[in-house]
Amino acid sequence: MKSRMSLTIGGALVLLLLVTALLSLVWTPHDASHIDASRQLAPPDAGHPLGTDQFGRDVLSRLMEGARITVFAGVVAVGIALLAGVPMGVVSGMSGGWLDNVVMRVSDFLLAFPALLLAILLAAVYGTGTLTAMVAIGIASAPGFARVSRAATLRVMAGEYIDAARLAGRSRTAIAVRHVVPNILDVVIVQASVSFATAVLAEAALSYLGLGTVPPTPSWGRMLQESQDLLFSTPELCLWPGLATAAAVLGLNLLGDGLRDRVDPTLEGVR
Amino acid sequence: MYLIVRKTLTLLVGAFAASFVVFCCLAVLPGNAAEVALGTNATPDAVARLSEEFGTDRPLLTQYADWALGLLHGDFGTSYVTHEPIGPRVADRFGVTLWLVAGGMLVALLIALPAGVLSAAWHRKPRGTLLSALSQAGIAVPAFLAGLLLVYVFAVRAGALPAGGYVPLAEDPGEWARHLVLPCLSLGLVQGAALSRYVRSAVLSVQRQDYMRTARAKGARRWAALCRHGLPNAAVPVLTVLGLQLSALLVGAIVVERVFVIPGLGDLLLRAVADRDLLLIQGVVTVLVVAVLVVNLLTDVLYRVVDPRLRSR
Amino acid sequence: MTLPPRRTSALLLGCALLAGTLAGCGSGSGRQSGDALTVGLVAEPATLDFSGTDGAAIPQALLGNVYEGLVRVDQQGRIQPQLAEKYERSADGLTYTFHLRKNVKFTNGAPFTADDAVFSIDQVKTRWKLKVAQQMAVVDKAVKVNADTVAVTLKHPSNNWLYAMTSRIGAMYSRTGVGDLKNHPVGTGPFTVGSWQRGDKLILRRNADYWGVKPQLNQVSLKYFKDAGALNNAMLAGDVNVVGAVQAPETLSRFADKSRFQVIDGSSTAEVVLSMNNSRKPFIDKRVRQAVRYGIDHEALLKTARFGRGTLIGSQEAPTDPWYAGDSNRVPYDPAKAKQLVKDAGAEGTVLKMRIPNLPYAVSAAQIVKDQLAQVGLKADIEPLEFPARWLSEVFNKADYDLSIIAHSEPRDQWIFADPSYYFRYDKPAYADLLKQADAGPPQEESDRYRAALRMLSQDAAADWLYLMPNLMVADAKLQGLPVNQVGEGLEFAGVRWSGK
Amino acid sequence: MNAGPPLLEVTDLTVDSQATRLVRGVGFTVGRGERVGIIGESGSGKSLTALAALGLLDDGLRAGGSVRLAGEELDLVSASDRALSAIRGKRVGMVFQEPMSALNPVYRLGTQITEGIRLHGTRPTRRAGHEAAAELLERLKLPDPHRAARAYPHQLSGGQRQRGVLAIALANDPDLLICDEPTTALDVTVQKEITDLIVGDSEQRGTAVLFISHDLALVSSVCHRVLVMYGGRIVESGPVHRVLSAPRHPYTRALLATSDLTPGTRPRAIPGIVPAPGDLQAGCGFSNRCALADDKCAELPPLLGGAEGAVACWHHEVPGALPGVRQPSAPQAQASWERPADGEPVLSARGLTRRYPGRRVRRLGRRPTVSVLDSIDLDLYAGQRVGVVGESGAGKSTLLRLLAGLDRPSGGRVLGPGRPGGPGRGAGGLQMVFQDPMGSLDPRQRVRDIVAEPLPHRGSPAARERVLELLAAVGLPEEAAGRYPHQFSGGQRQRIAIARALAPEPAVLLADEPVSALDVSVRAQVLDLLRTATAERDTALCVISHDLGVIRYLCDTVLVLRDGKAVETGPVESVWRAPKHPYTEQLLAAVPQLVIPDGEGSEARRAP
Repeated sequence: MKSRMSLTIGGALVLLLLVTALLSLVWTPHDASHIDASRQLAPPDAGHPLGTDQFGRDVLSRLMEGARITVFAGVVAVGIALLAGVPMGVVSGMSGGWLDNVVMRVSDFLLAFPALLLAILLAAVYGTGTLTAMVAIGIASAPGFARVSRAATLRVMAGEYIDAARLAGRSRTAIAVRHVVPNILDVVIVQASVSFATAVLAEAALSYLGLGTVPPTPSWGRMLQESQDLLFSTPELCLWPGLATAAAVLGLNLLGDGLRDRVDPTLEGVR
Repeated sequence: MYLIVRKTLTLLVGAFAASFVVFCCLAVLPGNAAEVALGTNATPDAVARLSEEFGTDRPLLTQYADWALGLLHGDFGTSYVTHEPIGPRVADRFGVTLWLVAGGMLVALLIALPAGVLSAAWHRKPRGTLLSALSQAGIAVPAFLAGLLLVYVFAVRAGALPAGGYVPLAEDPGEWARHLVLPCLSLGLVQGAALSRYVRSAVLSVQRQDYMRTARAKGARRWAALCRHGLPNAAVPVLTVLGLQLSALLVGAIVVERVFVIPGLGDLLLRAVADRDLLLIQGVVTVLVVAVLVVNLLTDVLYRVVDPRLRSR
Repeated sequence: MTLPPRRTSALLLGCALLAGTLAGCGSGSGRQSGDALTVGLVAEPATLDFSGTDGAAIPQALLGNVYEGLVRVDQQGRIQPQLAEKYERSADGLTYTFHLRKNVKFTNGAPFTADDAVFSIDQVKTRWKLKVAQQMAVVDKAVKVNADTVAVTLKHPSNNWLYAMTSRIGAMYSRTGVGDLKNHPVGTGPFTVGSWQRGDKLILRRNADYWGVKPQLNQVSLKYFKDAGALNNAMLAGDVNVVGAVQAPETLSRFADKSRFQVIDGSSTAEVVLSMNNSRKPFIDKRVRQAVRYGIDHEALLKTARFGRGTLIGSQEAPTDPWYAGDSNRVPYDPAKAKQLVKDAGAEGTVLKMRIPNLPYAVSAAQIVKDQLAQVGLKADIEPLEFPARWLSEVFNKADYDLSIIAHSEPRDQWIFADPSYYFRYDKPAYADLLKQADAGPPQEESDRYRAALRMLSQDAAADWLYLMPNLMVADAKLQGLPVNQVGEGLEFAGVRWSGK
Repeated sequence: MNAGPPLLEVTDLTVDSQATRLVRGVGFTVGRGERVGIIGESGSGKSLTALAALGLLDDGLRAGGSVRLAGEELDLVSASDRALSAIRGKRVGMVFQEPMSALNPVYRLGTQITEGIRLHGTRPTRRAGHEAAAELLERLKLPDPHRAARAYPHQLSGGQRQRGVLAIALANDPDLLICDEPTTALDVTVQKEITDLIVGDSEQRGTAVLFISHDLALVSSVCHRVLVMYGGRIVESGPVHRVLSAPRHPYTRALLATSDLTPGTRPRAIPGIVPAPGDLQAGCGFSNRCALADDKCAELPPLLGGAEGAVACWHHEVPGALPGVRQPSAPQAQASWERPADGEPVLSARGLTRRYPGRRVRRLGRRPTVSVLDSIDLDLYAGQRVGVVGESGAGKSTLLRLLAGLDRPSGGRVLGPGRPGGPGRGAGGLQMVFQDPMGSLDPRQRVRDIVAEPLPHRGSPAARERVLELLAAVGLPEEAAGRYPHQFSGGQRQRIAIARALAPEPAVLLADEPVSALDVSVRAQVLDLLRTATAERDTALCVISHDLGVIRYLCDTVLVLRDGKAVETGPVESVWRAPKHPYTEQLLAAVPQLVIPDGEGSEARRAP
């Protein structure tokens, strides 16, 4: 029962995020980056449901466009981490021995290497921007995927159907593709939803440190950064991006949990 | 004992490999220390002269070799920009970050252990779902937002706690503590929420084990059985997560250091990169990497203490 | 692990405890004992020797407090005598004769004589490695006439040189006091360096046998903060009495309590310039440059980006410059004309690389410029570069940019537009000649000639001047005598005192 | 023996999960010192009944009805956790099925025993507690009890651990001992030792025993009275000898028939599958599988009967509907198998050895090696069926994996189909059926893909055709091809595994404990399928099992393994009748025989 609830709430929040992101491609109440000096820090009114920021820009439109950055950030980061981490995990899970050791040591190092420094280095070399920040975060979260898929692969390889497949004359790669990957997919999906959430938080943190999205494109992290100095005079400017980030991350985590609970039971046995 | 020696060896090799990779990454960084130091009146020959003085014109390998040799006997080299030895400065800053991370981890544990155990014990009841929903919400709050809100509530509104800055322990323990409360809280809050979810799933899986039923059959009451028999076994999976969380804490610390303006390693790292002070960056990153590897070693050792089955391997 | 250096003096510690225990929002009135002052600043000096290390932080702390020059510049930008009681300029403008004050002593006890003056001037020409020392190149030789008179002959007349002598290159050193300039500066000023904990604070003590009016404060401690936010918090908590430089005007709202704080809003010499790369398309065409000037609503920019704090200027000048032309160089906001100019130049829709330093003031200004230029047909892509490293190498050295935004803080720096190799890549010999005439000509005509040069610069739209950074300070309500305008390179505390004392 | 008020009285006990009712009103009594057995297959609710009595049900399950223990006023079902804790471990002890996980891995065995004592304060000081623990372990015949007390669970064997659990249960000298399948996971010889201990303790100290098992023979050798459960209800109860000699309920009769695996007889499998709790019909749960069922059975038959036992069936008087247990007739001669004169062995192994590096010793010297398999020779001819028997740790599965080529031997070599290109490839090839029906099928694949996997071109229509043919051969409907493994019962899954194994027409079929994870009634069906399939295709079969009955039924030649060495081999009948090696003899003796007690009312004794 609980898994259904977290699946529905999580799903709803994530859907809201996706819809806002897609909608913002086409329409936003106002032009998110249009500066209007006459309406600086205007309180919420009909035209601007969430009021305007220091540059007189409509906060709601910026939030909507920010959603697009968040989705983009998450997809890039998780994509890289997935494509890098999972094969590493499967190979080291299946082969064991020195290769397994090497992969684990590399993932330890990547874990230890501060993702932030990686982001700074990449930003310094390729210029600041959401993409470089997300590549850095993707690389930093790859070890997470490697560890999760390695553990799942070890569990699968202990299954007797793997021996049966070997007896059926299946090559190692065929076993990996047909048997291992489908069986670790559920764990990977859950890891993806969790690391999507971390990617969103990381993009916010990097923008906060001035490394993430390039202005004037709004990202929730940069909106927080810009409103930090006004925290004491107009605190709500901080509130909206903060709440949005929290809602997106909450949605992703709940979705992840819902998936994990829903998928696990079928694995464990008789219906 | 043999195991510990082997483990520390791999740690050392890991640290040096890490420092070499870091050095290569930094070499790729555009702009160099001399250019930055000279600022707007950098003329080509002035840059050349200063680079020679800094030693940054030597081939990369020799620079790394010098640095690595120095490191062996504890000398982190001197930073070109501030002409001070790096070692003490990094050590001082590392101490600050260490307090912050330790405080953050303490807060995280204080939140996670009770929340995790309770939400697992009550997992059928509404209270349980409420608690785990709260922990869900906790994860969703970015560290710097938590920091900003805490500053707003406690420093600005109530004025009870300082809004930022750091007072070293030796200087004034009272002040030191007061200055660390908010940063540790904001760092620990987020990690605590995440950790409580792992504790919950660990305790849940332990509750289903057969030895719990044996304990109850012995006459132990529900809670006594959970604490005496459940928790030690739940400790193992939680320990693995603790190791991972510490590296997340280090990153979170960098952000929190900026919100609460604490002179920690994060702040030093950001400035070092801005000044292209390669040796300082190298020093900071190596210390960070070694710290995380040491933590991994500790968690390994703790495994063996907690779970006798692992002692033989 | 070594213990961190002692961070706070007993004074500060007492205040922190006091502030902490008091209920209410930091209502502690802050320490205000007799004659001590704590000033919070942001940029920390790397060393205490501005002859060897560049950067504005060292002269800010020492010039006018520890070191003094033969002449100084007053709050209105006029040159006033200091260690030289009076000075004469020869008819041909080549020789300046300085009559030194008598019985002036250095803090190491040595008397200040003509020999020290000559030694100081020669030192700049020979030992200083910094680019700023080139301003002394115009000096042919400095000669001791007698114990308290010095004659300096120039290679060619230069009013600018005399002004330069009010800056760090004019600081007077004692021949016997240059042993450890990095840590123990020896000067004739009203203060001496008490102690210096790197990364924390620099303490200046009152110079007991100062030749001039002794300062009322016996100790000024300059406390360096990494982050403006922390500085504001320290001011709120009462840890410091003065915020030396407020970077984000929007934070001033926290110091609205008139009973405790006073906001000092003077002018500075930091012009925030929207630089245009004059050497490549489209800005090689003057009409496009003018279109940019007409296309930007400077009032709106100042209001949104800086909450109205700062002065609108039209050329490379500051109100404290004698030749300041006020609003005459400014260009009115006329988007229609700008659009027309862009159309005439056939530059519609060109994409401009706006490569700015990753600094808050630049990032916020850039967003407004991008939005406003878009309405006149110029599409600017913002690319924040890591400051200082990448901005210096990409924009300053290689000039690989179309638009950039940065503050030029050196006083009287109209010279940068005369050097074609400077990153503006502005090559206008006529402008350079005018500057040379102003410099070489008689002092009376100096201002008129500079004014003409700056008008030409503005009409030729070599760049667009967004605004002049305000010299924003927040001080304890009961403090008086703080310098309002930032004119020279020093932040002088001699005249500061607690009221009601 | 059970005079006086009953020790334990259970009336109308029910257990409900959210969706269905798992135990549908169970009532019985246990007298002081009386040993009562509960027999039933998986899903019959036998374990739940015991757990419900002690309030140890998992979350989400609710118990109803009443359970009264002599000397306690409160009803155990409704009692609070605090009250029940005072009784559990003191007046009632419990032993569980899985010795591997019943002990807490992070505490030493001694500590876990003394905890039981300390909880109830039955020994004054801590030291007295430790002594009591050591004495208990000694009483339970644990070699070197002091060392065992200090050891951690993972350092002990299955038998030693189960003795530890027993010690915990008996620590405070309880009045009642509940055992839930205590020996299922153990080897035959160890099983005998544990049951002897339980019976011995019960007789010396007068402890009543509630013994739950699916193994009729075992229960008959331990208990005075027996209850047969099916679909959450007691369908028959009574003294052991009466129920075994003259079973009244059709299910009991069928159960007895299927448990009798004497060779030569065709096992009477019970049609249909063991019902899941959710889909039991109203009325008599067994009606859908009962030969005597008629519309009367639609109404729930009450449990009627006196001291001599009760039965819940409308037609129990019908005599001889199903043959009761026949006297142990002399088994007809198994069609013994002779080696064809010129035949080449399809698979042969010479001097097969397998060594593993032993546990690290403190100093850095070479790690001692442990040899799991020591130079085994084996020849397998087409159509021959070899059985490999031995206790756990004898090296059976290692041998099989070496024969299959899934593992490389440390010494000796294996010649046979699929060599040298690796197992299974090539025309004849070699296939294997595994022990755990759930683990041997890929949960993410449809049955059609699973069965077709060993075929050369999987997707082709010919392969699809072959799959349907195979499914029919193993008695599964065609539409099963499209479904997923988790939609089948254990028995059906094992059939799918066999279909997969037969797909490439292998010359050799290996089977690793093929039926040990299945219910008794289903076991017979699978064994029968294995026999006919290999006979029709003249495939060589090599089966390993710790259950001697299975080997005797299925195979014609037997190889007895002990600690990696072959101690005896030969035709099954000659080895059974005249075992040459003492170990084989000991193995055969340990198997509980389903024997009718000679006299009325006397204790059920096992024939030597």
